[in-house]
Amino acid sequence: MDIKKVYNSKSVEEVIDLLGEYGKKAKVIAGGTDIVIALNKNVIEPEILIDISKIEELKGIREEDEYITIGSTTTFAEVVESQIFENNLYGLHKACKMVGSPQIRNKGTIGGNIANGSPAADSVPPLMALDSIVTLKSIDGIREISLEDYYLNPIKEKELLINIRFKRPKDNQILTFAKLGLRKALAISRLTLSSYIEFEDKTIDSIRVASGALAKFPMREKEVEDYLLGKSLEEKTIEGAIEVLRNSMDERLKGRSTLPYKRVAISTILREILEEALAIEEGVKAW
Amino acid sequence: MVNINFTVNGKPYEISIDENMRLIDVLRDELGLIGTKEGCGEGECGACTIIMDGETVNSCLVMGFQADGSNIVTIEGLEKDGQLHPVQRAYMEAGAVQCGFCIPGMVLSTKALLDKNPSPSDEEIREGISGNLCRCTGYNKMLIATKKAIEYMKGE
Amino acid sequence: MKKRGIGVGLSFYGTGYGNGFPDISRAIVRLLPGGRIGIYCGVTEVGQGAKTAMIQIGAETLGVTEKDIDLIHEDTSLMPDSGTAAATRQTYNTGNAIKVACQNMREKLFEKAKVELGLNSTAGLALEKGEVVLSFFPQKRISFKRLSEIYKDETIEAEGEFVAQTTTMDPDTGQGAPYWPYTFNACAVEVEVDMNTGIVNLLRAVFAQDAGRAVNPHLLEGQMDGGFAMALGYTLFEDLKLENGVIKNNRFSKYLIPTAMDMIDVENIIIEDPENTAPYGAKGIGEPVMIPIAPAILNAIYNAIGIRITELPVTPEKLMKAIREAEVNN
Amino acid sequence: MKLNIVGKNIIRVDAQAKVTGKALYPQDIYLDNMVYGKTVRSTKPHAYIKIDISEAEKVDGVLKVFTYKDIPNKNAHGVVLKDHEAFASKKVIRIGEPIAFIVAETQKICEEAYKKIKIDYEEIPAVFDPVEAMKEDAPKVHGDSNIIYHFKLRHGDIEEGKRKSKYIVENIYKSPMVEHAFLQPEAGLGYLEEDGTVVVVIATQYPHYDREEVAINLGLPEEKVKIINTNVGGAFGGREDISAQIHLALAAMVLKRPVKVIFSREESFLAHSKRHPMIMKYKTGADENGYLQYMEAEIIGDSGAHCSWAMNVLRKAGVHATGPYVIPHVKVDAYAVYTNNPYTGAMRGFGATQVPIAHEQQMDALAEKLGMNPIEFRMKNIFRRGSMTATGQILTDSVPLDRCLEAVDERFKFSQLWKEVK
Repeated sequence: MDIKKVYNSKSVEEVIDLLGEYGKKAKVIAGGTDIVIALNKNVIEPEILIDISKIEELKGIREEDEYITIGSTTTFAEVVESQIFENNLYGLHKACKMVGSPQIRNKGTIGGNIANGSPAADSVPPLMALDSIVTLKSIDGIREISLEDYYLNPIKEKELLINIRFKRPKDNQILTFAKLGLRKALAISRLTLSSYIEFEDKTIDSIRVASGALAKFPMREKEVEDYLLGKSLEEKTIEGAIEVLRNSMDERLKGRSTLPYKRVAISTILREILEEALAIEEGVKAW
Repeated sequence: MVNINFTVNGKPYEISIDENMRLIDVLRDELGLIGTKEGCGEGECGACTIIMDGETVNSCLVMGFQADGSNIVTIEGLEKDGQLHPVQRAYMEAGAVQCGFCIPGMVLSTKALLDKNPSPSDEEIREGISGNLCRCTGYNKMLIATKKAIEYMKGE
Repeated sequence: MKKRGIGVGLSFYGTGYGNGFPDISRAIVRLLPGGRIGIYCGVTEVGQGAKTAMIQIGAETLGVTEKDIDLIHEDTSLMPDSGTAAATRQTYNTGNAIKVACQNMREKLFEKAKVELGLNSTAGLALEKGEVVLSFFPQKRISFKRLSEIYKDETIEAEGEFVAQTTTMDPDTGQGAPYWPYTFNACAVEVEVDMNTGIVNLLRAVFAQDAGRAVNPHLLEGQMDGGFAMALGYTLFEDLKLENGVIKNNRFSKYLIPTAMDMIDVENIIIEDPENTAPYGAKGIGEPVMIPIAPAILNAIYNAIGIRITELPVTPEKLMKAIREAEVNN
Repeated sequence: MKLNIVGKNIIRVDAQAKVTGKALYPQDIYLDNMVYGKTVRSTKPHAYIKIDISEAEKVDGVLKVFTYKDIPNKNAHGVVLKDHEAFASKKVIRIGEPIAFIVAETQKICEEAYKKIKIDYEEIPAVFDPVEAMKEDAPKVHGDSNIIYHFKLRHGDIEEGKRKSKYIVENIYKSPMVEHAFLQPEAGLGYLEEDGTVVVVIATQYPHYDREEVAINLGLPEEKVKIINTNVGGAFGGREDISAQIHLALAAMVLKRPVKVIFSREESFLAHSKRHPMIMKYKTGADENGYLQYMEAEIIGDSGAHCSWAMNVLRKAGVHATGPYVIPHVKVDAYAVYTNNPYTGAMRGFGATQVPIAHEQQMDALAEKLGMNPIEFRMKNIFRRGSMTATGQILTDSVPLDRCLEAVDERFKFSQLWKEVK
């Protein structure tokens, strides 16, 4: 670590000015749960460190018009404690609840989970299934990008991740999440799936499925979506969806040592998200 | 060097620290609060757990300068008027202490849990201390200690 | 689909260095100012509770409470060598040395008391709550504190040594008495195996440990829980991955040990059967408490799914591979 | 016997210091005028080395970089065989082996100097598989054979045992290399007392052993070396071998200033021993009445690059290979083998934690062949008072294994559940 200057920033403007001035010499820190490890092991060696965790406008969860907006420094714990993420948005609550440990959830942020670009970021698949939009800001202006496309065009050195927003779902639109970890707590995900389903009775009227740890980045599982769209959610459909996802994984993860296990284990979590969605649709409380 | 103002165990501090210090380094090397332990340096073991603005955090994952303006409780801040905190007392009495290296962090996680949830289920207790690794005790005496602490806190 | 099974595991464990190697523990007991008792002994507290257990043995022998004893065990220039805190040998070996030292100390105290109380003999003297008392005429008594004041210019101390008895084994046949004493235990568990993810969940465990005599039941149960948790990690997670001599998982985010959520309640049963050569019958249990757990889990997995896993740890990958292979073979 | 203190749940005497955060571990101790150390370790498993410390020593704030050349007396330690060098001199034999010890005014300067240490590695063939290592043409880690120790147990007559066995089960079992993962990473301090006594403050399992090794390596009489054992943050066998003791004593003696070292978790993984991985080939036979008749086992333990407790561990594995059962005919061969892997040594159970993976599964496999409940089968064969072990030892005293098993059966309702499932 060889940091020359640090800033406890109080405003977005100050941060983007600093980022504009120092570029790649500067790094932004919020929860610190990933970046301090990288700093301490000299994986990254910035000269300037800018704390954004005290900037009011980056904090918190807001409901405005038809959107729900999550400030980038909102912690996992804040999502877990928010009543917004009950009922049909339970999937995001569940994902955040399964992050690391209480200490990590108290500090780690949604923005950090996205900006770090980890393939196993727990909160990303549900946000992606919600078709979220990421807002980034720099001295050159504002950039909005869908989370799905974000990984192809991620945060640039002068940019600050401001927030992420998605359309508030209707009662028949349900978000679910499932994770397979290596142990019961402090577990990095080895497989995650999230689905957003609009039901018409048991029929899937629209659907988005996103996965984590199945590729270089979290991604949409379009083949599964195409298969499930318009079908009635029953055992046969679930079996079919599992096959579709397995075929897609076989292509993608060909030759990987992890494939034989993941292609088997995926059935459990795909089944879990679909069955849970149906249960919530039918009024069973999942929380 | 950077100046920070913060409160630790009820006492205000205004100190000048190296920009490269993590909060754990500030607490141990600058303030001499050696009850906060470093076991892994990556937020996995929880030995460096402190309570920062009411929430447990791994002090190895917070930069020192970020603590500016915060209110911190370390293990040294739990005793009140020479009396052990009920969680400390319960840990002793239940036999939940062995090598002791995880204990400051574990006690603080337990306290923070009970502050938020005064009557947790077994599962919630396990979850509450799931960010604190212990290699000696198998955790079960910590569950017993936590239940004992709940009783003591009810009596207070 | 999830399948359940039950399994049992047993073990025996020979304590001490063994194989005829001189296994010696030493202790010195000294009367300190104020009548306190100092025990000087190179017994290491690694978390297992040796410090407390040793003080309990000393206090028992000298008729005082644990609060009257100072154990000096940190500085090599102040304490005799009591061997390593390993081989499950401290309770038995060093416990014996402390007991012997305290018994010798008792004789020393009796001699001094005889003089101070004007008695003709030490016969009938006993130790009681920090005093030397003539048991059949208790008005004749003198406290350790008083003795320490009278003899403040003289060191009243006694030594104790214990040498464990084992024999060297024959190099060609292995015949001999390599360890003494042995400790025994048994464990039964119930597991649930997820046939789709390969995840093994422990549902229930009953664990009985022979201790000879439990010096401190809480400490003993703590060892049993801790041994169980370590064995749980050994059975299901822990594997140092090597590639050409490089450890690939050299930190806690990669080398996983059980968290509180991975551990379950264990019904611990302490079996007491005092061992004649042991201090108050107490045998060591530090290592054995982890031994029967892994085999119990492995046998329970077999009982659940009909497949014998011969290689630890039983990771989900390994289990799924075994399940697939069994399906192919059938 | 009426007991007053033994048998009571008195509160641990060290508990209060630990719950209040006052208990000191070596990393918690700060001394005036203290400097810091950092160990330079091998990054190759098997190589001849040339060390150049000149650039590192020029870094402002570096007091000295110690290497094998600075060891005053014997550059060798080890709990059984003296096959560890305090600093590798000509050849490194594992990754993580200490090569140098940098001492500087601050930890940061140590890191700077660390980058300037030049080690020229001339790699030579290495061996990582203990079975390969046993072959004559394998690369040798020390001397001319990698087999450190062969424990032989011969009891009764194996052929007769086989003849009497109606049921025989056979399998190969493997156990992994395991890390102790105690919570407190190694740390320590060295300093000099006024009379020249070298003091090492460390968390160790055996302070008197540490004293002996420091005295031998430094060429001092034992009374001029003092080990202060602080609170120990877990050990489980991982603090039996020397870690930083010799380096700290040497630096304190030469520099005459207190020196402190703290290992990171990653360094801790590199520094101490591990549990021996074992390959266990087992054959076990029982007669038609369910009595064990014979057992044959071959056990190979990977000792890595140093012996540490290898002999004792493989001996213990061999003695405990039968499990707690009376078996009249037994043959065991246990081997400890050097490789260029991380070294293995003591860890909770010490060889006796590995063999039950085998013998207990063998027991269940035999019980199944016999159509017996695993507890019923065990009850026929377990050690009881007066039983003879495979080493010919008579268990004369406390042998309450039957009580352990009965207690478990009763509480768990094992036999009852077993019957219900059948």
